[in-house]
Amino acid sequence: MKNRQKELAELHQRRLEDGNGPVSAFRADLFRMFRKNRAAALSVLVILLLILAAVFAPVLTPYSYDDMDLGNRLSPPSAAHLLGTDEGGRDILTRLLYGARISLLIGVVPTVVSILIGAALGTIAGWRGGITDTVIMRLADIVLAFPSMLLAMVIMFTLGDGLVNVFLTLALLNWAAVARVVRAETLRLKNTEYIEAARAIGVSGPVMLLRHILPNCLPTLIVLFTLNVPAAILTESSLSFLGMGIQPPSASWGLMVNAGKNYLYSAPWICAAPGLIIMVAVLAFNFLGDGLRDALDPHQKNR
Amino acid sequence: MEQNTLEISHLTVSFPTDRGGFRPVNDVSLTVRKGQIVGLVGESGCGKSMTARAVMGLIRSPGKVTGGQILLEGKDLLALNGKEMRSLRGNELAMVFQDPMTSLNPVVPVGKQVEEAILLHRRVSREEARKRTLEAFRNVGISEAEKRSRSYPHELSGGLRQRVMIAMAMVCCPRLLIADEPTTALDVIMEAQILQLMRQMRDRGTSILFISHNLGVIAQLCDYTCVMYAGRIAEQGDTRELFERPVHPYTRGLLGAVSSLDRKGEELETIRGSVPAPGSLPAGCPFGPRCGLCDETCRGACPEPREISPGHIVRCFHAGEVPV
Amino acid sequence: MKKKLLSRLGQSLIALLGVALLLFLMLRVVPGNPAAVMMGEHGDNAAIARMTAELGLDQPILTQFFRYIGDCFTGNFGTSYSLSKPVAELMGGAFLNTLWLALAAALFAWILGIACGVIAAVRKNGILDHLFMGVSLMGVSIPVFLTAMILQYFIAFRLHWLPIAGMDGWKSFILPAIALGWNSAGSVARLVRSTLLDILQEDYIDTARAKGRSQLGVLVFHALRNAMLPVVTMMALQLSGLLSGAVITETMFSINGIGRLAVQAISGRDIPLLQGTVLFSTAVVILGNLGADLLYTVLDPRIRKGGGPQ
Amino acid sequence: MSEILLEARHLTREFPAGKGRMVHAVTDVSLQIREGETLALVGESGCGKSTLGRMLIRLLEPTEGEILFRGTEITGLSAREFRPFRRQMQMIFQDPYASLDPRMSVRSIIAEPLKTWNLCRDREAVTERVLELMEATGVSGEMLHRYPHQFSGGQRQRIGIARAIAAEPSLIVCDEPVSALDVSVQNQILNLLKKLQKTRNLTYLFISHDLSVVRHISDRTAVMFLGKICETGDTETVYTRPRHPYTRFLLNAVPRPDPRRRETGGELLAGELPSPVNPPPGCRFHTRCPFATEECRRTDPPLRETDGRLVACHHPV
Repeated sequence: MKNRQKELAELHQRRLEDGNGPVSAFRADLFRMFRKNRAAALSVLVILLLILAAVFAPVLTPYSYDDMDLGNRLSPPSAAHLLGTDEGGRDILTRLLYGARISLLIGVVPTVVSILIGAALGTIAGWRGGITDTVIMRLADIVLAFPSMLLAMVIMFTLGDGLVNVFLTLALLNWAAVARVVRAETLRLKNTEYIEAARAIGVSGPVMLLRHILPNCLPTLIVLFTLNVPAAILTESSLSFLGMGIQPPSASWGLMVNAGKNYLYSAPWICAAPGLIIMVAVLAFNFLGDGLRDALDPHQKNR
Repeated sequence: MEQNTLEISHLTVSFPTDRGGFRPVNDVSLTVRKGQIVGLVGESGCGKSMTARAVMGLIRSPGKVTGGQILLEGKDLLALNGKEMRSLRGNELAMVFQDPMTSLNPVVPVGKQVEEAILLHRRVSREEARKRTLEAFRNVGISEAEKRSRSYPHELSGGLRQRVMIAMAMVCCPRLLIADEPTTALDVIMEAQILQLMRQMRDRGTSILFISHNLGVIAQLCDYTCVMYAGRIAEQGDTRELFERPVHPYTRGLLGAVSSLDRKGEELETIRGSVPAPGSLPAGCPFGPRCGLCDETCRGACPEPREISPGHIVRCFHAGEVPV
Repeated sequence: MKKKLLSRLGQSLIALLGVALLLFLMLRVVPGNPAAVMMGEHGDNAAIARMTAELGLDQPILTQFFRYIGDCFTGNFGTSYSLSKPVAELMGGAFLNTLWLALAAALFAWILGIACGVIAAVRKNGILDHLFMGVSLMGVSIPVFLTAMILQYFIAFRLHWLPIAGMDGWKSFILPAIALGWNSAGSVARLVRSTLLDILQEDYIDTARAKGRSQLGVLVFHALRNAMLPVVTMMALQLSGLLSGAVITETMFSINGIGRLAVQAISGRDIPLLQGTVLFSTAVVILGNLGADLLYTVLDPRIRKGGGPQ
Repeated sequence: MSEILLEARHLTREFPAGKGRMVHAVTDVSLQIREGETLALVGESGCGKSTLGRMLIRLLEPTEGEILFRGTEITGLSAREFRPFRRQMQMIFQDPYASLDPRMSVRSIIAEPLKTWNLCRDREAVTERVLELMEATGVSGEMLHRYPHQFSGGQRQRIGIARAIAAEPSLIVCDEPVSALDVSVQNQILNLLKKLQKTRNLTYLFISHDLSVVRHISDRTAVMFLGKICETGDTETVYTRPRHPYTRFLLNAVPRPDPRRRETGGELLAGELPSPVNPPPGCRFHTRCPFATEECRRTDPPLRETDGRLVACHHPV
């Protein structure tokens, strides 16, 4: 009989707090997180603001993202241009709002793709074991062996730059880490008693994966998503900073920093604005990711 | 009169939570005389472990002792500062824990962990500490002490690890040994060996506060027993008298449940309802809702301890009565 | 034990071969004829033909691949097209700079990271905890180029304390080390704190306190010893990451390390150089991962002296 | 004598233990379980009783040996052929906190077997059946949509039992079902198991290390030591006159809840449990048995009929 004292105290604590409405453990954990973890709640707000800014960009700013006003190039932040203008006289605030569309998309879309690939391969590797497991994991080892920036650069070099290729690169980059985490989670789940109970009932393989393994992997996947989006934004902005990511005329935050880096010492605000907004977005996602991990998925503590 | 080894009076431990908080230990008083084994028995969550941890000063935040007195041979432990308390722990006051699998540091050989206990309290050379460790191992019946002392915890069986824990606790000849369910994680044969060891230590003059949920172990080992329920001592008395003439309905329920196991074929005796969650205790006597004798007085206030015969104390308005 | 060791070595070898194959495919097969790619605009057909023959690109793919593998093992990574020097020689020089930068960044990161992590864990939910964890999270969240820019702008440009870029003397390595190290420091601090907090809940910590150990004694002799296991593994992985070249930092502070060499290889469309640098960096990472696993096995007696109770 | 529901013949199971060594979890075990009875499997932790229990219902494949269910051999069957038998055998688990899927409501947990074997026409029938099962196992119907973390240990064990009987099995393997519970809740669950055995004519294989619980609930008992059965027979016969030395030491070591009858540890077995990785040759108990002779060290005694039960010992006590 394992040492029950610790677990009992925790469980009593949770039952105390949850009352006993028919709320699922998943929702109960979420509510408790938002009640207790102000940083996580705040970060959700920041993320929503960023999304709204991206969607309603045309409404929020009089200028369009590429109309040049050569008259006052490199002008510091002023009433007309709240964040100043860049080397082409374009309004930085406007470009930030439009850039948000690309940067957030770049953060979200490849991450979703890599989570789907990673979760599928990870679950199959963990559940079936044997050769499939070895093949998938060796493949993952190869991808993980590359330093992320170098791999991204090589893929961009091979495929040529541009938005779609950036999506592909980021998806190819992240699936391996997701697969490894999901595989470990599947192995842990495979040995739990409720999976053995399902096998005793006669639940078939696919149903087992869909009804028991995946729902219990959900918290892990949510945490992985929330922590991989900022990682993707950082990678893309670094790529664009080196001029290997997306190309003008489309604008992303990273590209704006790249454009501004030659004027760092004369007009620092050109780089400062996009740089800071990248940090704010990444921070928000990381805070939310930490909060979600502690609340939903204690097994994966020290990612 | 011989000085009592341990006197706990009106000890209370409380845990603040955002819903007002709760008291796992609530106004507990008990005494352990020299060379006596006192049993603290009760179901999970009744506060027996918390009482033991309070004596050792090992209560984890946010819990803290909010009342009462703990005298170790006349010295009030609650009045001591950190340093003074530390000089007692492992020296005059020692503790053994429940799960031998996790109570030893996994990356340090077991011999070293026992030497540490000696070097903390005795100014002796490392060599001397090694010698005493091996001797302590032999005293608790560990064969091949030399080889075992060099191995790591994961290389020893549960029984051996528990013996190492006892050797570690006894190495500075403490006045009082607190054993928090030391045999719960062991098999019945290993348990019997550990209980035998405890009797030998008692005969050599060590007083023991023994915590368990197993009434069989309590009956075989303890001279005096306290039955705890929802943070309070429901009934305490000499073990023989308590088992033969229990007066508190809860003690009766427990003993009835255990002894009915020996009566073949009949339906087992149970206690209706279940242990109240720590935060939501019923008004008045905590055992009220599950008790056959419960009436207005019981629901009104929580009964105070009453001594119905020398050493036999009970917290119940209807002690001894039989449900009609 | 030995069997586990061999299989782990086998895994690393497979990974290395896989990387070599992947690189070969990506750089030589996918973009069509590498020679044409290298020549770019100003290459006329004759020059491309000469280049193709010279690099032996006209032979069948498989022979090219095996010759390429053979070359790698003999250290002959071919000659850089844009810098017309043997790739191996270029990398040798570059690696030294990367090495210095990596060590400086690692030192800075680990000392700061472990200190902050321990203090944050001990002072759980105190001001220091929130402060350090906030700074750590910033470290993990801030893009490296932004840290570099801030440091260059304020400390180098405005205050002139340190050189903006270049590689003259140890002074010019301070800012890049901080820019690079702050990210690693952040993750180390977060890991140290969460591992320590888990360990301080373990039963053997209570045993140590029951022996009379002081809070500090428990922390140093029992908690930290166990906490170091996962932390040391992360540090080994970080070091191999740093040794494989910090692309952004080296570019911004113009330190001629492996990372910057790779960037030059890409902008110069120099396939042999790119292939060499990426293969080298990946090999370093694989070695780092292997080292981390071995270190863990050595440090954790449960794995080193495996087997159940005797 | 009711006929045999399940029979195991020379079952063996070994696990790799690294460096080519094998853990001999279960070695050459033969036993029979009759319709409607409760056979208890008793022994210290690590003696292989859980492994044997899982092998009997093919949650774990045996290395050697056959298993017959109502006379038909089920060890060789493919997954598809074995399916109808799967429904006949269910399992109840030890840890109430780990045997229920935390992401599923009580309704879907209990309904899962109903859906897997499509025993109900439609959703209403499923809900109705689930409520019936909850009522039969003492779980209040209002908690239908609650989640496992909102129940106490005892209630969770009841939900596990409701799930096990949902598919109307004939055999239920109970793996330490009450070890994690306190005595008052433990008795409630034991009473429930007894009642269900009568009302739904179930057969139990009851695995436990708690000898007093086993004495109460079982009709026959098999005592295991280090992967082998050393004594098996009617529970009362084995408990009142144990003939295998190990059984005697085991029963003697149980602390009786009666302070008057205190043994002073006369017949106390000393020493440590040998490791299952390289069990002692001959009789596996000889290294700890005070009556061991040269014969015990050489040959492994088979189970022989002695005094109304089977004993595997050259010199029964």
